[in-house]
Amino acid sequence: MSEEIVIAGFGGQGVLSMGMILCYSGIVENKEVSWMPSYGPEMRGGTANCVTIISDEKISSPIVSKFDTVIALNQPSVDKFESAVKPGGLMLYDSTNILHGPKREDIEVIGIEASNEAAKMNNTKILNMIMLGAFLKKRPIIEFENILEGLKKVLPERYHHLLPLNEQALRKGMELVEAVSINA
Amino acid sequence: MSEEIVIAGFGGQGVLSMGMILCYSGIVENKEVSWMPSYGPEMRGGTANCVTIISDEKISSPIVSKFDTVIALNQPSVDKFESAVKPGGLMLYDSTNILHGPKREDIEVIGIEASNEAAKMNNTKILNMIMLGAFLKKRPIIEFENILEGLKKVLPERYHHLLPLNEQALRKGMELVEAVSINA
Amino acid sequence: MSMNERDLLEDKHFEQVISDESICTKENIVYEKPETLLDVSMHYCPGCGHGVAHRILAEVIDELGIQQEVIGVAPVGCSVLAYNYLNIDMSEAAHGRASAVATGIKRVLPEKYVFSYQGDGDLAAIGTGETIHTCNRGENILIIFINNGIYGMTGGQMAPTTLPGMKSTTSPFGRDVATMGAPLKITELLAQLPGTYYVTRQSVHKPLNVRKAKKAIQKGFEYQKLNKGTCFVEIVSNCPSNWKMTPVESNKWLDENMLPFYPLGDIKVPKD
Amino acid sequence: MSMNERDLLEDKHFEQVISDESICTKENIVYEKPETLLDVSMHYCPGCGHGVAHRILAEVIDELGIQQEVIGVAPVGCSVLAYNYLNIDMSEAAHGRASAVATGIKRVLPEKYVFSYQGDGDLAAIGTGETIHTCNRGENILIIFINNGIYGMTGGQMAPTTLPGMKSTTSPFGRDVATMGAPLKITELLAQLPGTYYVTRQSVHKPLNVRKAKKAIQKGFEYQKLNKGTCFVEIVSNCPSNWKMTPVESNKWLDENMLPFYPLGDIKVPKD
Amino acid sequence: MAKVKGDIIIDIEKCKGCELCIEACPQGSLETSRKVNNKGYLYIVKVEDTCTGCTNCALVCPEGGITVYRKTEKGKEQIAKISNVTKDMELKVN
Amino acid sequence: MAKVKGDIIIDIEKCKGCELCIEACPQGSLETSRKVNNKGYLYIVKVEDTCTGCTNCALVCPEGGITVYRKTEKGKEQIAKISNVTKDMELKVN
Amino acid sequence: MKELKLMKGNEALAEAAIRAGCDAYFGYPITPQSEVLEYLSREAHARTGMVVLQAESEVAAINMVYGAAGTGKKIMTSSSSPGMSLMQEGVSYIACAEVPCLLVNVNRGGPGLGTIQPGQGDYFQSVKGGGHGDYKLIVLAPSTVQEMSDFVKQGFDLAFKYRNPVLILTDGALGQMMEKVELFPQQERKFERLDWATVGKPADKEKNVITSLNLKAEAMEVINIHLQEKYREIEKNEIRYEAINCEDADYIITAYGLVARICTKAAQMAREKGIKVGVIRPISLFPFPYKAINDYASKVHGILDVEMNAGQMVEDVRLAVNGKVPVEFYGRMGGVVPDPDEILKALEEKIVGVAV
Amino acid sequence: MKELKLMKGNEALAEAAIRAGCDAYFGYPITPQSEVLEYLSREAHARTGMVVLQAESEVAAINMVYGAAGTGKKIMTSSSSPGMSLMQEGVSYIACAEVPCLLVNVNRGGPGLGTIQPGQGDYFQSVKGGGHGDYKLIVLAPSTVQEMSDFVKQGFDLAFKYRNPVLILTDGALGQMMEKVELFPQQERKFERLDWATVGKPADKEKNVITSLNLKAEAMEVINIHLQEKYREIEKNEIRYEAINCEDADYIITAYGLVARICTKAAQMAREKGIKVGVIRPISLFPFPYKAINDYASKVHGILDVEMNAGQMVEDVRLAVNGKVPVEFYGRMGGVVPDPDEILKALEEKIVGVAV
Ligand SMILES: Cc1ncc(C[n+]2csc(CCOP(=O)(O)OP(=O)(O)O)c2C)c(N)n1
Ligand SMILES: Cc1ncc(C[n+]2csc(CCOP(=O)(O)OP(=O)(O)O)c2C)c(N)n1
Ligand code: SF4
Ligand code: SF4
Ligand code: SF4
Ligand code: SF4
Ligand code: SF4
Ligand code: SF4
Ligand SMILES: [Mg+2]
Ligand SMILES: [Mg+2]
Repeated sequence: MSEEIVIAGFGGQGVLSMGMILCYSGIVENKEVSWMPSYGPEMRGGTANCVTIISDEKISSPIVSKFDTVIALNQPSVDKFESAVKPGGLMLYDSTNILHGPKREDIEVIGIEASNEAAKMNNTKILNMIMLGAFLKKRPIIEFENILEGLKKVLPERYHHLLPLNEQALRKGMELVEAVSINA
Repeated sequence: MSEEIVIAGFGGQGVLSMGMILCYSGIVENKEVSWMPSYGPEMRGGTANCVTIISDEKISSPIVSKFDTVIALNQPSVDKFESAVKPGGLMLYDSTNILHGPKREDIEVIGIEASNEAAKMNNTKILNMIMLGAFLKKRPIIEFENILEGLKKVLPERYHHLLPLNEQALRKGMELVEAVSINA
Repeated sequence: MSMNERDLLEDKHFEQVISDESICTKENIVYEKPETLLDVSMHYCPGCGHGVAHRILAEVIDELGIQQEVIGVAPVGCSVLAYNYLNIDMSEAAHGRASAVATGIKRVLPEKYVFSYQGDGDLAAIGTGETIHTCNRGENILIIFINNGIYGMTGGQMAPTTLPGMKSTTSPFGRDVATMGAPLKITELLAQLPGTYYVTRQSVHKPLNVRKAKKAIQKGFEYQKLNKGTCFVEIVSNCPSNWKMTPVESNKWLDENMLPFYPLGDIKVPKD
Repeated sequence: MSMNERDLLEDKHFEQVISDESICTKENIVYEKPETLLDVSMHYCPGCGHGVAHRILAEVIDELGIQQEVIGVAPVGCSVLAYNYLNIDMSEAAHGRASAVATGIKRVLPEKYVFSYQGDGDLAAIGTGETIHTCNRGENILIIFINNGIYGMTGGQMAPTTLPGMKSTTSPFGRDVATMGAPLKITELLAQLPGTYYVTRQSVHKPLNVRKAKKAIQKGFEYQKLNKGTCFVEIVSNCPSNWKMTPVESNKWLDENMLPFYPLGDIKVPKD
Repeated sequence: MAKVKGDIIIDIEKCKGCELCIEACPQGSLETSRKVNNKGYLYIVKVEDTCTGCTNCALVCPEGGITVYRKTEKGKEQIAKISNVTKDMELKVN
Repeated sequence: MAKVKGDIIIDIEKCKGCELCIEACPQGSLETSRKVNNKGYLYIVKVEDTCTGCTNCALVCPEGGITVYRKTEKGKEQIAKISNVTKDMELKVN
Repeated sequence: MKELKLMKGNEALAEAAIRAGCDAYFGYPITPQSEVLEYLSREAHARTGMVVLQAESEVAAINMVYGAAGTGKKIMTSSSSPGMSLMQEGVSYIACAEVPCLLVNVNRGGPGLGTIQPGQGDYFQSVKGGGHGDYKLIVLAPSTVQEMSDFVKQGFDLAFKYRNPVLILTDGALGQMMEKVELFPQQERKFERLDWATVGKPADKEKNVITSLNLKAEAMEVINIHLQEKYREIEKNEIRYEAINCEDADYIITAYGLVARICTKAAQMAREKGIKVGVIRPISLFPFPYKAINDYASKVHGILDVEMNAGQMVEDVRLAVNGKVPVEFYGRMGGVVPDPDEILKALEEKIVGVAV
Repeated sequence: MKELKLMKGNEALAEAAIRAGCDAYFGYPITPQSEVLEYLSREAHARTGMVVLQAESEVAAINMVYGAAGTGKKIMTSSSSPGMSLMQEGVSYIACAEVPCLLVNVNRGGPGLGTIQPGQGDYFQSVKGGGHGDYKLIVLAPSTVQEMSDFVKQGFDLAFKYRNPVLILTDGALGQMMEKVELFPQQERKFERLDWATVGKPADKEKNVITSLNLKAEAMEVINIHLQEKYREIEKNEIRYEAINCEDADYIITAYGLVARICTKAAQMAREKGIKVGVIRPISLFPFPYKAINDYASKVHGILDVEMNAGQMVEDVRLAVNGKVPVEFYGRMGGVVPDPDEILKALEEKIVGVAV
């Protein structure tokens, strides 16, 4: 198994921690992991992404130009990464905020009303967990309980009371993607 | 004609200006010249030397290890440069101050009581001019009037009243070397 | 439909009162963006004092009519891209060297107006030597010094001007004066040098302060015209992002914490 | 036979009065070269104040009995070879960085005595930033600052402390304050920093001054023991070679010209 | 004291929602909208018609985004300075 | 004031003839010799037996070359601290 | 028990410094390596008593390192490209005075202020000597977060073995990325009095002096000759490199640091296409694996050197190959990281399509 | 009328700056080049109005140069090895921002504080880039006092032709020695408004910005590519070297600066012994005469490279020769200047006795 993923969105949407959770969980499962952020000067409103690789074997390049999966949380990310999905790969995006979804036909494209759901759950910050849940449902590369382990590591201690909410969001994402996939 | 000379002594004895006078005079005669000082950190009592080359042809290396002539104004200079005189070359030294003159037999060695004469002339500073005169007598590589031209350039304007004294010293050196050479 | 938009539809209170055309006419304008400030969005964080400082600087340049005669020097710091916002010739200096760069420019173009614009890390840490000697030589330039008590650009490390006990990423337990030294009041030091002519400390966190700071910058250029020596305008400013406060909170904190330590006002005023 | 020697034979006046053995005994010694000053000839020019400063520094080290506990930092300047004369562990710093080097040493060896010894070019020109920040952090070190108003080692260029109108190889028409700035009174600046504990200006051109300067150095080490912060001892000194004077003239000139500008005495004294 | 009649126009695409203008306005004329501009900031709107044209808001605005007017006599037509992109977003609302 | 009896020994090989000690001596005990040491300096000699052992000369000597004594009771043997090399030079004089 | 963590390269490096028993760190913030100072400010002092000081500049920092390291303690600094340039005078002093210490350059895109994105444009500065005069740093180039940690320990060991500054040359990407890292156990910080160190002269010993000066040229040359002999010794003992799938290779890619891993992926892709490509990754940039590369050069048709610069290490590769086979270069600059596809393409166009 | 003078190299250089119409000099004293600042302090302002300012440090000096040269005027600085190291950050900025100016390094013996005697240990720093990132200076290496003067004028011309900093790399011996020099006539100091310069934005033109920053890697790469293209252009047009008696040579000595003249003497001595030796003296160290050396390499049995360092330019010679014939090295360090005899001896032992 080797999954090359890029997660992209506005700074503050939690794209970097999504990748980190995957990596931590990967370590729990004794997998090889790498997490490469885009980093830039301090600027609000900038876009951020991280390339995350989870693999059973040693990871040669942490930098790749084609991805098995792209998770896009805003419009610029869709525009930038649509062409970078490997043929047959997966593109997940937040269909609440993204008006123009990907157009490619040779990949699987799934839009999730993640922001909407997050709003319903009264916490816009968990948007990223919903997306992550959706991804994990589609690509169960890591056991769910281990994802929760990873989550524990990434979330600072003082926010651990939010663990249940985050778990809920992950499960919600799983639900949503199932629904969408069936409809598709 | 090409004459490779090193002039050496204590700082303050005027060894650098001896070389400069030769160079300026050389230029008057349209010769090629080069003047390479030893330079060091500001330290009283240090020794100084300059390698001066006067030649009819373009000077390749301004740095040489063997000299046609060595002019030594103190003991360390004799010790340092005795072996650097080319066979058949000339070594001039101030025999007032230098106790142990050169020992080599394959070169011409001439000691001049230059300091002594300078004292007699009431100006210890002209020791160097006496030595220069002696040298020019032995190696008339430059016309005497051109040496005076060179002298004028090297001596700052405000000391030009001392030109006659310096000329006198040059002539004294010529005299002395003649006497010594005859005796030798 | 996004949450925010939905909210908006539900809450009349946040609906914009449309401007009254009888008032909003060219001849009624009492305040507008200066020409020298380019019509682009700046990269600063919301509420950052750099924006205000840029704006008033541009206003002064416009009002003095010196846009064609002025050359600015940008530092390395958050304001590194100042040249993207100010419509004047500019030079982007290495970190800390803006005053040396300005010296170079002014020495060969003595008739022009030259200023440097520098942060506290830039001017008072790595650039201390250049700052002191530029002022000591009394270079005829204006130095605008944005003191926000932090390294903004690099993400919130301790600056020479960080207050005692103040937390930063490199003083995570608060600035410990015993090991890190007390905040450096460089402006007071510079005022002691015979080369400085006008030294003042201002802020831009309230309307009245903005007006005063602007006046100080104006004086700086006017004295420069008269070849009076170095003029130095410190602007105590905020860094909401790295202070980890909202802009409004940051200005309040500035008022309550920075200003007692860095009191506002002229420090050296021309005798004549 | 050289001229000088002949003269000597002719002129009784300059014959040495041989020392009286009844006086010159070990127990009668009231002054002798300190142990820490090595028994070698120093490279300084005749009459140079560096030699006196070295000697009294060595005396203090001997008297405090700290030879094994002290680490010195030599600058780049005429005193670059100080380590050849002082029989203590020393580090030779890059030009201007002696106080940073001393900071490095002191931070990892806080129990030891650490001092830097620096010229005016070193400390107040290229090293301004390090000097200010070392003092501002209040590093527990002693800085000995030899202010001779000139770059001695490199042959007499203008220093930050060169007096107005004073000639040097780079101010051949005299220091022009308008273009070169006024002499920098860095000691007064440093005294303003909370990090400095004891700041004083001394000289070594007269016996009484030598005593006072020595006392100041001693205090510097004593306060260091007590972890009081930076102690700074300026010694206004001469440079006969580059001032182009005899040593005696140079000390007179120092008295008449340097001291009015750089008045002697304590600038900052401990409150307690 | 007779109330002066003033008005402002905010360039909402420049606004970053820092709320410093709100803080500075003596008339309480301003509020944060619940609408984001194209950069994602909740921009500021004038919610009360109490503006005196005192310029305080403009003085503290780091974005140079506020133009201030003070009354003279003129006709009455509504104007607003809104960027294209924001219009796009409004389209979406509809 | 009773005159104190003192004496000094100058390390003439260290002496550079700067004459600061002469200037500093309140008793006028010191003078420049006309003799050079091995480094070529006209070194200093004590020419008057007026020394009080006040240490002024030693304090200002940049070479650390002066040892100062103040009287106690002792025998009378002549001593001088002169380096080997200078002895060499004296040989030359003879 | 193995201690596995997910860490940023910069943080792994900082953590390794603490564990290696580093005595002091002096540094100045600069992206993309400020995390080192930040991490140490948070963690170090409380755990081991290590001194962490934010200097007023890189110039001050390197000179603090010089002073502190002169006491024989384990001292370190880190910076990124412009900051490293400011340190060059100090580095030359440190190398000449033979003061062991650890330097880290998290290279960003240059020249000038450049970008804060990763780069390898400081190879020449690091390896040939950005400072004045003839000196050499031992230069280690990690390619994984694991090596970011391991090389700290090895770096200190090498520094003290040879009394020579060691430089870890890495880049912004490796500094910012996270990987699994196995941390080595905490080493004790103990104080050893070293022969040459300035810690106070004991009564029964000669004083120690840390200096890089000798006013006499001949004496200075003796120092130089000593340094050069030491460098030859280091060249004999300390060459490190990795040869990946080179045994049967027809072509070789040379690259260092993170780029070498990207090239390894490109080489895998090439093999999938039937082109037998190996990768040589110099780990020690000084001493450089000239001989190893020369040996491999005899067996292949051509070499492609890939760097995030305009072509720097390629000169050493060419010096190693000495004309045996063509050596071509592919580079990206200004902070752009090449991806495996473009490297494969460059290999095919510049080497495979051309060489015989 | 020819104006012949006997001058020190440093003074000839300073005089040439005045005559070339230099607008400003910013510098800091350091042996063995303080005469430049001193000479200019005495002479320049009164004669041409040229600005001469003693900066508080080399760091300040190079940044004053950056600012002043950004106005399109003719600006210059000079220093020696340790001072040049301090300037490296500034030099990288200047090169990246494409600010034309003239730099002078009167190389002394290093590393560290070293000696004040002549050296060539800064070749790598000058030619490969002591500062961070990929940039090139145009580097001219004079070998006579005459060239110390001439290269100032040529240097300014090249700097403005390519908007690139030019470095005159010389050494303490050449700085301190005197030779006859023919001075070129005084050029007028005139002010020309250049397209790109920061002299105040005219109403009808875009503002000018001097900068070396681009936060976006891709945009920064564009700048880098532009610089690299310019360097290729310079390599095409500006290679300068001297080949002395190489036509019939069996062996070649390569050397630059003053050392090349010493080698010429050694070559003469060799010819007197019947060994046919030529000398190639690269004058432009960047751009380096790779092709010329490669061409000559085809005709000789071996090459000896001689430098006052541990072997720096020899790498470029080897890159040029690319394995065709053996290239050996002879060097002196720490301020020691080799003499013709020892060079001849080295030639005989390392090349003539060995090569076939
Ligand atoms: C030589 C060098 N060192 C460090 C840096 C990294 N750096 C960039 S900006 C900055 C400090 C910025 O702080 P300040 O000057 O206070 O400006 P602010 O961002 O707060 O306005 C630093 C350390 C650099 N670019 N160059
Ligand atoms: C980086 C650097 N710049 C310049 C020099 C040259 N230099 C050596 S000493 C010195 C100044 C010495 O003056 P000062 O510090 O006043 O000491 P003094 O000799 O007067 O005691 C200078 C400029 C140097 N060695 N290194
Ligand atoms: S980081 Fe701070 S100083 Fe920089 S733009 Fe943001 S708020 Fe302003
Ligand atoms: S040059 Fe000046 S400071 Fe240096 S030793 Fe001589 S007199 Fe002293
Ligand atoms: S102009 Fe004055 S009253 Fe009007 S909105 Fe602005 S601050 Fe309020
Ligand atoms: S001050 Fe300016 S940027 Fe801030 S909220 Fe008000 S209008 Fe927007
Ligand atoms: S001790 Fe006093 S009296 Fe004696 S020689 Fe010295 S200064 Fe003169
Ligand atoms: S003070 Fe010392 S060095 Fe100077 S003349 Fe007197 S004894 Fe000699
Ligand atoms: Mg700041
Ligand atoms: Mg001085």
